[in-house]
Amino acid sequence: MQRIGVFVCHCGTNIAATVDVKKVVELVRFEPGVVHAEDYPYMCSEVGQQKIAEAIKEKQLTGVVVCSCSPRMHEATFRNCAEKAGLNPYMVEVANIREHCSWIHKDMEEATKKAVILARAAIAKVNLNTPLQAGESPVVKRALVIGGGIAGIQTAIDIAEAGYKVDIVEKTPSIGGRMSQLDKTFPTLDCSSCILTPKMVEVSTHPNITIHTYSEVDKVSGFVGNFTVDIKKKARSVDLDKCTGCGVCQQKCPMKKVPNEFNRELNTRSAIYTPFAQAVPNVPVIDREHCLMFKTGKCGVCSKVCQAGAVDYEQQDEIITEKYGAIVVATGFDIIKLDKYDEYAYSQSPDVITSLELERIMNAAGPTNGHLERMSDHKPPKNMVFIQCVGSRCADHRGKSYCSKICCMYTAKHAMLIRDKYPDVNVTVFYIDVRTPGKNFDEFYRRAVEQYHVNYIKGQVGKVAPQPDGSLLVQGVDLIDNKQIVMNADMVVLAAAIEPNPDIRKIATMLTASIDTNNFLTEAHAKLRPVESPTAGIFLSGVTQGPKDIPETVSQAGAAAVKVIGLLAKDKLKTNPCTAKCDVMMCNGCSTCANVCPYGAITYEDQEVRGPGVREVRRVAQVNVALCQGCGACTGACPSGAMDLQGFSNRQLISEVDAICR
Amino acid sequence: MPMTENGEFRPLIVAFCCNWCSYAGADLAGSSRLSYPADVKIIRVPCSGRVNPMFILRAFERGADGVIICGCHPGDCHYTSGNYFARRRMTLLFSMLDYIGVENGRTRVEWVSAAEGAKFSATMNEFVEKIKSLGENVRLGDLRCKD
Amino acid sequence: MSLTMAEKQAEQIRQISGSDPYKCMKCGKCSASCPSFNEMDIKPHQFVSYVVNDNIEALAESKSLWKCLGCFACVERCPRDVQPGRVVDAARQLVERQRGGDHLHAEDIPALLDDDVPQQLLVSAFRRYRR
Amino acid sequence: MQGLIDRLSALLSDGTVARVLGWKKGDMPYNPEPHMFETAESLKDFVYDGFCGANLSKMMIEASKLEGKTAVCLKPCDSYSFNQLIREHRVDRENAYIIGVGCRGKLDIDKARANGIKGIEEVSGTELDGPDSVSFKTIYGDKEMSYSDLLLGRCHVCKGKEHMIYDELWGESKDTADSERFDEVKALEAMSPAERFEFFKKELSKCIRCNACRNVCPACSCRKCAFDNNNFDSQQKANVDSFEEKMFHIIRAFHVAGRCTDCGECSRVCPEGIPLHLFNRKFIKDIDELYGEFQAGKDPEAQSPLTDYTFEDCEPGIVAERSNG
Repeated sequence: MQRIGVFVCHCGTNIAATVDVKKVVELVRFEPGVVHAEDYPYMCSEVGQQKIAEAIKEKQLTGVVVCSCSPRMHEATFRNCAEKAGLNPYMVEVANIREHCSWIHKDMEEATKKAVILARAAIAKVNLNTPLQAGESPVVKRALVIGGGIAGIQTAIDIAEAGYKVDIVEKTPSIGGRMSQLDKTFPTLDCSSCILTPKMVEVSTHPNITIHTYSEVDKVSGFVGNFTVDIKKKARSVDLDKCTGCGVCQQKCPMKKVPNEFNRELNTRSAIYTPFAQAVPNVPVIDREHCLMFKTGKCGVCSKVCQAGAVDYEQQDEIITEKYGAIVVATGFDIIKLDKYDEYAYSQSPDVITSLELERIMNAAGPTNGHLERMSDHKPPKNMVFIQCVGSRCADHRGKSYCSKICCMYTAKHAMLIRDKYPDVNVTVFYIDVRTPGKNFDEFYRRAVEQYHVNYIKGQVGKVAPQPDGSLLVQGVDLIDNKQIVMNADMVVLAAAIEPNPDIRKIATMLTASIDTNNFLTEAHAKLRPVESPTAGIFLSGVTQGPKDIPETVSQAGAAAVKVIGLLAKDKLKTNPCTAKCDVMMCNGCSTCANVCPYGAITYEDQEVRGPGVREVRRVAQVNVALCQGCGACTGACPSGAMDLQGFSNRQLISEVDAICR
Repeated sequence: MPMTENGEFRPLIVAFCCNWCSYAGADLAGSSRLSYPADVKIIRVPCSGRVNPMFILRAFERGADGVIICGCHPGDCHYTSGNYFARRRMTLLFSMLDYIGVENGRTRVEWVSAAEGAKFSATMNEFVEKIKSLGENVRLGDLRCKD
Repeated sequence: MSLTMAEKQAEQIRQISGSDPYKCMKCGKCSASCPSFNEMDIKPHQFVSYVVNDNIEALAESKSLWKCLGCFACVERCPRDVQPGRVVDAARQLVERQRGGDHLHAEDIPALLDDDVPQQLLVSAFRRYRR
Repeated sequence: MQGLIDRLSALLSDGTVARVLGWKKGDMPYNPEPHMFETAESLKDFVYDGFCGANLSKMMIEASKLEGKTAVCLKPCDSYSFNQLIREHRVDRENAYIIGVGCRGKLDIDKARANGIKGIEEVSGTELDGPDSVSFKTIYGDKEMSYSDLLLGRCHVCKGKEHMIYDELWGESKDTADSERFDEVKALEAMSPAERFEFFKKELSKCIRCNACRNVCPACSCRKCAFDNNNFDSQQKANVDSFEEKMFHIIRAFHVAGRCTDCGECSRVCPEGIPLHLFNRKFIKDIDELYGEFQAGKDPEAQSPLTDYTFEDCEPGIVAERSNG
């Protein structure tokens, strides 16, 4: 028989206001195995934990039930406390009488009754708990960063600086990400590439960092501290070591009509290309889909002009396998497709553009060499209209429910830059709200209005109609004046919503990292663990977790790096002892469990089995506890009940059912 | 039949919630103060795939009026595939219970993510209403000649 | 708890339209899209707050009810799925029902046609209420 | 039958096999029983006739642990069970020499009794190549009944005359199916929930928990049954009102779901005549309808539907939809 102590927390008034904690204490005293019960205002406090520790020692407790907040919150706290007092930490169970009781019920009698039942279930479980020992698994001292944008770059640099090896996997031919496409950055208006390029160089020359560009993560197995990752290095068709980056191949390539992704397809590029001048590595790739050599077998110009002999049409995709202790996801974002927003005529007029296209137009290396001009006739615009929240804050099927967060600020930036450089251009911004929380952000927006006289109109645009003369008729509303506005514009700029990189679903599935309905990766805790995935060993950096601007991304990237460093600094990790366990006396060796194990943790071996009246060699299941993650799928599949899960055993769960249904 | 003073039927409902999504969803319902009836009692399991059909039958046999299993959405299982196996197991089990004449509204599977506190609460409110409309569960309790 | 007349009417509007006015974020896209904006005394984006504030009386008396073309531009474009066009439509139905008839025979319609009623509204109504 | 005995003797004599698993004459002409024959002489008691319904595959679990090969006589439907046991690593294919014996359907003595044939002393005409009618010599005189009217319920939904696995074949088989496999299940599904409940309550109330169904079932071959271990607190036989009493057949059916070949042995051996196959066949019907046709034991490589999944699988809510809609 266990000797169980029950500790009921008031959580200030969070629990005590709805649950009669004294009554809970009185009633649980009579439960089987309970030898001690007490309440305290804050069990998780130093004093509260002290009380638990004292009771363990004085009453020789063999089990502890804490009736408090969710075990997801403080189970670890109480288990540590028990361990320090000499009790096996897995002899502690938490009855959740806050989130699952006091916070959702109003009637005190009812809530108290339920709290007692929840406590009873936990007591019934503890009666069947057995001490469990956590195993150990080694930590591979190397991290993988998926995505080579500013988030991935910053995380990689920070980890590398702490002395650990880092690999970056980047899908495109160069690192740099979205930030490399931007012209200026708010709120300081410094040039994006001027601040990004040094970081790209640092990351490419750092002795601890290996960059795999034009590469994708293909397969992930393993667990925290010990992931095995297959990286697919797509055939670049240019030898990274031989190429000098002279650029002659790109000049001579006869196929120059390929839409230029880097310039948001506003102009074209050659089939052999580097995405932009400062690309890292500064080695081109051949776009095999468009290359004449690959399409027709006739060309070979780039190979002929290459002095270094770096062009290699025979190159094949290559899979490399590496081991990592931690993985950081920094896959960033794209902007949404605007095909569902026909009222803005985006697909009808080249002069209706997205803000990211405007970034390229205003950039000196962009399709217009930095001159503000209409893409239709290359004439400078006179009247420009900016439309905010295109696809953001939408409750309908067309857009995203969230605020994209960066649009208000970059629109103020665009408006300001245009009014500064082209003072005769009228700039009108239609907005729903202007959201500027952030250091120097509101001041920045006010400058656009006060200093640059940007015309901000509270209201939306209903329709943009291209006119026969090439202008754009904009029909909007001014909600302050309660007037409909119909005006002519030469260019319309849409602040399209941002969305996580479309590849993220596939990557999250490989990593078994949870993802929300908007495809952002879920944090382990929205407030307290914002850079960790609930899946151990997976960390989040940048917009992959939620919309953010550059300074936020960089700080989060650093935070993710710190978490990774904290993990890699350990030589060994304690493994979850709540693993599956096979009772060889009952096991049929039927392999059903192995068929449902997602981790390949179950193998079979012939083993001599001894028991009452039994001594024979049997084919029985073996669980590799280093691989087993404790999901319990095998237990449900096992026909005989030989497979059980430690910490959540059949008997424990049945006893909880019984306690609740009593 | 369990009743409150005013003669209202109070069902006994057991909810199995996976630790990673649905239990967290229930926590979020709590921290968002989205109420649902106290009739629902939650048992934490690591994964919906851990729920053995025995547990459900046991609950019914011990007097539960409804049993609901909540797990991560398909595609989001923390353990990759546990909820897929649970989905098949529960579909077949529920179909069998329906076949032997147990009202099919007494069992339910719902996918609730950690972010869906509102859905958790709404689901539980709905389920309790459903069970109340079905009344006390007599069929599974005396499947074999209790009387 | 008994509802006042105004609350009852507002609830009726919500039911007929299937629209949840609380979802409105006051962006004004409905008014920006409306081809009859200038003819209206109560503007499309204001309809919603009239329902929120249970001020159906004013809505029923407004000119706007009979100026809305039923073109559904606001319904299509509303980012919050509030669909002001349906609210107007519901208000119109409410007024019509109070006048007695809620059902017309096709042959009676020509005689009832008012020159002020926009043609498109009729076509739109037929489109929606056939069957 | 003599040809089969001769062949089995030869296999024993030339050392191909160390023993023969077959049927032995019983104390009545209609109850032959499974038997392990160790010598050629003992085969004089070997019998193979219309009453040899017993599925011998499950006995191969123990037999395949013995030294040397065991010859086993399997009817076409038994061969599915054997295949399924191979898939579950319960039998050793190498230790078995499978004689695929022909079958023209097996007989149910209760059908004769129900037809007023009692006090049976002798039965003739039940051998594989026998006539279309069966003759009974009873203490009340001679009686006759057609072979097909005597068939076991399961033979009316015969899976076919092909053996799924064998080393050699003996005798001609016949597909005896003359009704749809799921007709009985469909008839139940068409009833109201209350009617279904009454039906099953009446049937299950007959159960005396003799464990005959479990002992005969080739899928129910666990070394230790879940009902005999205390992990589920389901083992207290003394308690009439206990968990297992009520849930036994449902849980048993669930445990064999996706593995049951629908051999029908459970219903054949039930002393109370409970139509236990109706549980298994319901699972098979659901699996076929929801996850694609699957016949356990047909292909030893095929993944069981319960250890498999697709992203697009139907939701459990489909049960209510089908039932209410």
